[in-house]
Amino acid sequence: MLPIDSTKKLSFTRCIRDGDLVIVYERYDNMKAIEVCDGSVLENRFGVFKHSDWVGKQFGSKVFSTKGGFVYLLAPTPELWTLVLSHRTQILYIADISFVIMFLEIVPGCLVLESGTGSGSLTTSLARAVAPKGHVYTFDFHEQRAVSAREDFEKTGLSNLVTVGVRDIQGEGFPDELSGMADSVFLDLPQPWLAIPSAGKMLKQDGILCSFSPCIEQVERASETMRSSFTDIRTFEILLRTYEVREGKLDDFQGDEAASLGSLPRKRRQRSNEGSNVRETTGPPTVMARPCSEAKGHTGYLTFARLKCLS
Amino acid sequence: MLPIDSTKKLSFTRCIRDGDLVIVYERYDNMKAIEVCDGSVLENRFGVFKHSDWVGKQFGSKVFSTKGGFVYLLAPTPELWTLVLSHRTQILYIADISFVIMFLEIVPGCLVLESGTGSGSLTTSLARAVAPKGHVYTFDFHEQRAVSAREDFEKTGLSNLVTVGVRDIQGEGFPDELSGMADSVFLDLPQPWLAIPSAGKMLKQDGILCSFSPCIEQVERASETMRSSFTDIRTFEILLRTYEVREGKLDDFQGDEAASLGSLPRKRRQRSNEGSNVRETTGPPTVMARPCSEAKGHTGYLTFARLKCLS
Amino acid sequence: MSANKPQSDLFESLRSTWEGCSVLLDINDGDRLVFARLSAGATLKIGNKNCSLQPLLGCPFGSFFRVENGTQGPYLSRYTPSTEGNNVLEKGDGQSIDELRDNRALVDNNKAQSLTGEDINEMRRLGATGDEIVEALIANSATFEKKTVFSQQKKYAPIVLLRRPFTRSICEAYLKKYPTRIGFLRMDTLSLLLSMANVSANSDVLVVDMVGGLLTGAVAERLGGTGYVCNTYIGGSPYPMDIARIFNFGDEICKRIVRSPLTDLFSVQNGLQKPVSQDSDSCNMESQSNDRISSPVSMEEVSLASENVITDLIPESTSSPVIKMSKPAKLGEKAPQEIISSWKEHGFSCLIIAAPELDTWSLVKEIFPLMSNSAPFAIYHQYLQPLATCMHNLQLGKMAIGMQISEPWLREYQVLPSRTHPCMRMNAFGGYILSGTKISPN
Amino acid sequence: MSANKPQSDLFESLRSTWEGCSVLLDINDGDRLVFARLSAGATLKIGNKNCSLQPLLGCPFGSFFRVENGTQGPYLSRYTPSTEGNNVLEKGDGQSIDELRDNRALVDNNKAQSLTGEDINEMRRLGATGDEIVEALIANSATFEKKTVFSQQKKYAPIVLLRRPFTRSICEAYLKKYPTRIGFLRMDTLSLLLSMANVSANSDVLVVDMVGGLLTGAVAERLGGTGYVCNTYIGGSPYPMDIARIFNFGDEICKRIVRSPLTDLFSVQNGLQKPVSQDSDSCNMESQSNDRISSPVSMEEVSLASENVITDLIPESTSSPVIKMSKPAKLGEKAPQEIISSWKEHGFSCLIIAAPELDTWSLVKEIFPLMSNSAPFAIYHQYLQPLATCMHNLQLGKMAIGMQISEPWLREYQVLPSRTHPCMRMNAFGGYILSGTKISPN
Repeated sequence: MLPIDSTKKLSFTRCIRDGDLVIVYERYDNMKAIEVCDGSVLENRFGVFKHSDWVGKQFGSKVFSTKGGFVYLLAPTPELWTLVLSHRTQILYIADISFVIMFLEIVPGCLVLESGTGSGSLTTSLARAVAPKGHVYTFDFHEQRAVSAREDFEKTGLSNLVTVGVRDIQGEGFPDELSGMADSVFLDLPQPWLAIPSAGKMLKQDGILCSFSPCIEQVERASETMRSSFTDIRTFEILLRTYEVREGKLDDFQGDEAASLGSLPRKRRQRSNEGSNVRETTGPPTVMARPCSEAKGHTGYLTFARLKCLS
Repeated sequence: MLPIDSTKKLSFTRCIRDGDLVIVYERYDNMKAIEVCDGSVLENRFGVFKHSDWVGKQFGSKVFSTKGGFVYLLAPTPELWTLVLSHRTQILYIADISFVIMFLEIVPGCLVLESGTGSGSLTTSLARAVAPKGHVYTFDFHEQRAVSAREDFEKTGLSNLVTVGVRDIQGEGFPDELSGMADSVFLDLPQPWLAIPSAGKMLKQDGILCSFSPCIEQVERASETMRSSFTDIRTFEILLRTYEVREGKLDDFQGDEAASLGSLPRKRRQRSNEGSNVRETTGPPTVMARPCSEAKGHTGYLTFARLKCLS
Repeated sequence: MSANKPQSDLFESLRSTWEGCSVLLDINDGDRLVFARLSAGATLKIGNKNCSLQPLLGCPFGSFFRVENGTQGPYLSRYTPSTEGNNVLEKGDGQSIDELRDNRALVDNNKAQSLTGEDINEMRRLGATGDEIVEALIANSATFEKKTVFSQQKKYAPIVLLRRPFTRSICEAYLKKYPTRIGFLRMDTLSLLLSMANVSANSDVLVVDMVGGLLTGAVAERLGGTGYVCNTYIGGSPYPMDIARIFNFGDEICKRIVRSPLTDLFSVQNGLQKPVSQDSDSCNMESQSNDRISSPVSMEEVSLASENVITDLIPESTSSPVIKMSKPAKLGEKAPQEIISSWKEHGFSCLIIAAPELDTWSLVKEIFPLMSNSAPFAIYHQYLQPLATCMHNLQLGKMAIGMQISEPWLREYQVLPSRTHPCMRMNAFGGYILSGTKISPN
Repeated sequence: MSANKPQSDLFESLRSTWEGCSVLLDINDGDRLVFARLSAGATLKIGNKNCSLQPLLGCPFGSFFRVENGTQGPYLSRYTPSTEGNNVLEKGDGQSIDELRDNRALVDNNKAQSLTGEDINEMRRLGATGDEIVEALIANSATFEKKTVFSQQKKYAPIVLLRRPFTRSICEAYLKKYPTRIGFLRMDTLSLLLSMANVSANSDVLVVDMVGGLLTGAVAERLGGTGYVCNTYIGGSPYPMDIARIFNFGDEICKRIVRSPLTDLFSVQNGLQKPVSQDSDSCNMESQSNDRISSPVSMEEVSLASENVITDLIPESTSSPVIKMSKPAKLGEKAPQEIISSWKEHGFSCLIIAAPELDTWSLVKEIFPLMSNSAPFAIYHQYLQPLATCMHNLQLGKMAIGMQISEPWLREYQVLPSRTHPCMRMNAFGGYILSGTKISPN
């Protein structure tokens, strides 16, 4: 997924090879991660796609099925991966992920701790941020989830950047051998206050902690716990609103030449520009955008804090 | 302020008279309520305005000072009043006010209780909503604030619709004589839970209560108290985002005819359309709007609840 | 014409239902919402059985009923619920936190959270309605608030809550079920329109209501049988105002709701330089549209739950024949000439436009002269650009001051011990409003 | 050309300052923010006295200093603060509520809340900057969070906190003090641009950075001395990238920041049908712009407090002469021809545009062919329409898929016992982003 090996970097000359992970894009709402395997086929509602047809094509190409349907083959990125990964738990999405990485000041070479691993959505972006030489230690309470996560990181080529541990961080804290090693720690736990003292031990001086919680009571209790050894405690919430774009224009009821004021029954104008006879108007532009009304109303609160520098 | 008397209604034939309350509008950010008094003058940075010049003009007229400056004279409305009233306390603004009135289902004829009166910003809108035959009983802990509020309602012509009482509603509850009379009750108190049982007594069956609080802990405690005798408990927050409108267009760097790609140093185009030589472009429209970045981030939480119908 | 004469205030102290009154039936705590007009013969289909609504007559608003089985079949019986309605799982020590995030307790299960925020976005892109998304959410999420054991039980013992329809509940119900019929107008946005336009008793309010009559009804509710709301329209056919019939308006209020083609509001003698209507066949069209308007919409169902939760509740959207006997008062008659003349003389007190399909400026520049000077106006639109253009042109023409484009942002919260957070699902867009005050042209 | 060869990772384990390093000095808990480059001779004016920054050399980031008076005058002395920094007024029983609303305790005073939300709106209309509004808020509100007795005291004993500048703090400081210099780019929006464009080690990132170098610096921080960030520009003069110099970049990172006029990224032999630059005097212009670019901006002050709170702290915005000796590594050199050739052969890995003054589509249609296929892109703008038009045209031209226009909404909270609520002041607009993935043209 990451161009750690420069031969895997996107390029006009880099073609899809046997064994590559590709994102098969049907529509915005329908994508799938597939490992290219010479003898295999992909079968979906658009027909049967032979993997062998894909080899030698550039990423970003449109490929056709035996019956003429098509999909696009995209190079995987952490953002696309978040859309296709298997949901073992509730996952973090791009807005929270992006904000966490910037606020935790994670840059190449950092050592980052995470609990819990969950579906690995954030982990993938953490790995990208610390690459090529940093490392992410991520822990999950569930053995099974850790195993699945390791398989995913193998598939996405991130295993050199990520170590998945099975551990009850709320109960046991992070492993002692990581003490004082972490640049940043991220907690997504139901009772983060139980893990905060251990997180403090793991952090280098001036290191940053983030705790993600859906309920304000968790935030209050976590903040309270942070106050003893952290400073700059700040809580944020981030949401994304998306916009719909449509072509068309509004009825300018005066457009009908010489018609008296609205004497004709109203008819909705055609919303397309395809006609040969499109008039210039002073009205709104033909491409219009407005916010989508349905949206995620809340994901969680992000509470950040910096370890006090007492030395 | 309200056209309770139809001779005071806005009309092409209704002129400003001696004794009328007018809103003197200098700019969006500068308005003032003034009672027209034949011999008086208004003096501001635009000069001296004689009230006698105003009499006989329509509301909405531009009037000039002796040195040629001008202001507009507007008919007062609860919304304009909110912008000019004297702030004795933190006040409620239009978004919260509008939502409260709709959610409390206040219509003409209702009897509404409010505590505290504060600066009377909400009270004025409540009076409009119950007019012409309903009534608002509003209470404030401070004698002095109640006196000022009464003076204001006298000035705005609402005294027949509003009764201001001095009372510690948190400590004593609403007066017994209003028991079972209220269609709706509004609380803006630091410890609303103390007043909620009394509010319940005041409400008619199926009546609605609203409590406004800035902190979530107040909301939690108020909601907890409401659960015993109220139903449909819902908490909302409402904010307004405003937009700036500007005229201008973005640089379409290809507009320079036959120029090679960007070979000329960039210059900002004039943002005005006034030139005689404006070309058609496919670019964005000349009037553009975007959200203002500075905004009120929080006013308070509005918690509504309906008295359970147990009879 | 809209003097302050005595009115019969329908809103005063009518806290119980009466023959012919319009009610909102909230079935199973919001799962299904039905607007109905009560009569001795009216029935509501619950499951595959018709229950008479007769037991609801004379009961106070806020009463609960449940379906019981009698010798004559199922019937609605009034009862007093215990406090289970609030359904709170209390834990005092603050330790018990939203199960949602407790990874230690959550068993791996791809289905548990199979519908995500991104999924919702994607459904939206595919053109799913808000309602379909809600249903998908309920069907897919193990943690969706409504999906409790209690709600599962309700389908075997449906509970009917008797509510009085007000602007708020009508708006909220339509937004959930038929958002396009009301132009996606959200209740907070509607409340702002009413405030910003200073709708108050005795006002003469001019509205362009292309939101099904919701705006007209909301204004009439505020006028309470005083003043007038004039629903004006472009062209030969009035815009539908069926939704205004759902409000519980009596005669006094209904007759204050009138309509008029925009052309009729202008005339040669008023000096406003507008052509008279060239509509030679307007009489003919009137009668047509009159027919359309007066078709009774006496029961309107707004079902909010997913199919699988209330499979035994089959929507009943046709009205029973008897209901026609308790037909509501007529509203939306053509404005009489003398009223129109009075408006010409005095001007309207304010203007509200909710016409999501029309270009705002084209409309405003025609309609603006009808308002009295100093009259406030409020214009709703789904797109920003038409309002920006309109505001700019009004500024250039020195036609209005104090203008502002604003967008309300509304958020609902779940407030429960140790589990307080903003609702996970939100309506992220309430539209835009241009507000301001008309000034004297010279 | 951007192979994975060993780099000296400046970000690794450098937790203390060094000669020539760039630091962020946070004075009095955010009241004043100063970016400075440390050297033995660098000074900071506090009050009307210059304090040497020498004591900061070699200290760990996160250290506190305060001004003490020595025989030679005031000097900065390191100390360990007690816990007063968090300044919490604890009350355990939940009874003590925000004084803000306790009307019973509040004395009538028109001045107490003299600046209101509407006032802020009005200031905005008058063209007040965010900063002026902040200052007005502090000056006017009795309840403004920072205005505690503690903060009042600080002006007599200023506390300096030593911070390492990262994208986040640089962005946050500029947004507060000079929002127009960074095109109002908010830190959350910037973080989304970096994610959506998949900026990762070894990438070749093409940027159009008309936000003062903030974007270029943010990308370079993520690249950590691998790959390249190519800052391209239209016309003869590179866009300023002074802000990129505030980052603590060493040579390895600086040399990965290059610039190139857009025309140079096309050529006849690459088959992209673009004219060669007709810029005959480009050499001359280069040298000019080079001069402009390399002017050291070694100390930049971002003061966040109102004048009356820190009247004794006079802004020091000129650099001391000695600082020139510890000039930062050069960055933003012209891209060498062999690198440009490599980009032509391979295409850029991704594209980020933050050009609030340019029409998006005009720019994108030119620049798009330079990206490799399957490359993600993210475009920031202050206006929605240019992005909508661009998205529409990219769709029509079948040039990209997975497109979305999104707007982030960020809210900060005050979390204190019994006084938890969203911050009363918020930045309500973070701009819009168009993101998507380029597809193969055939």
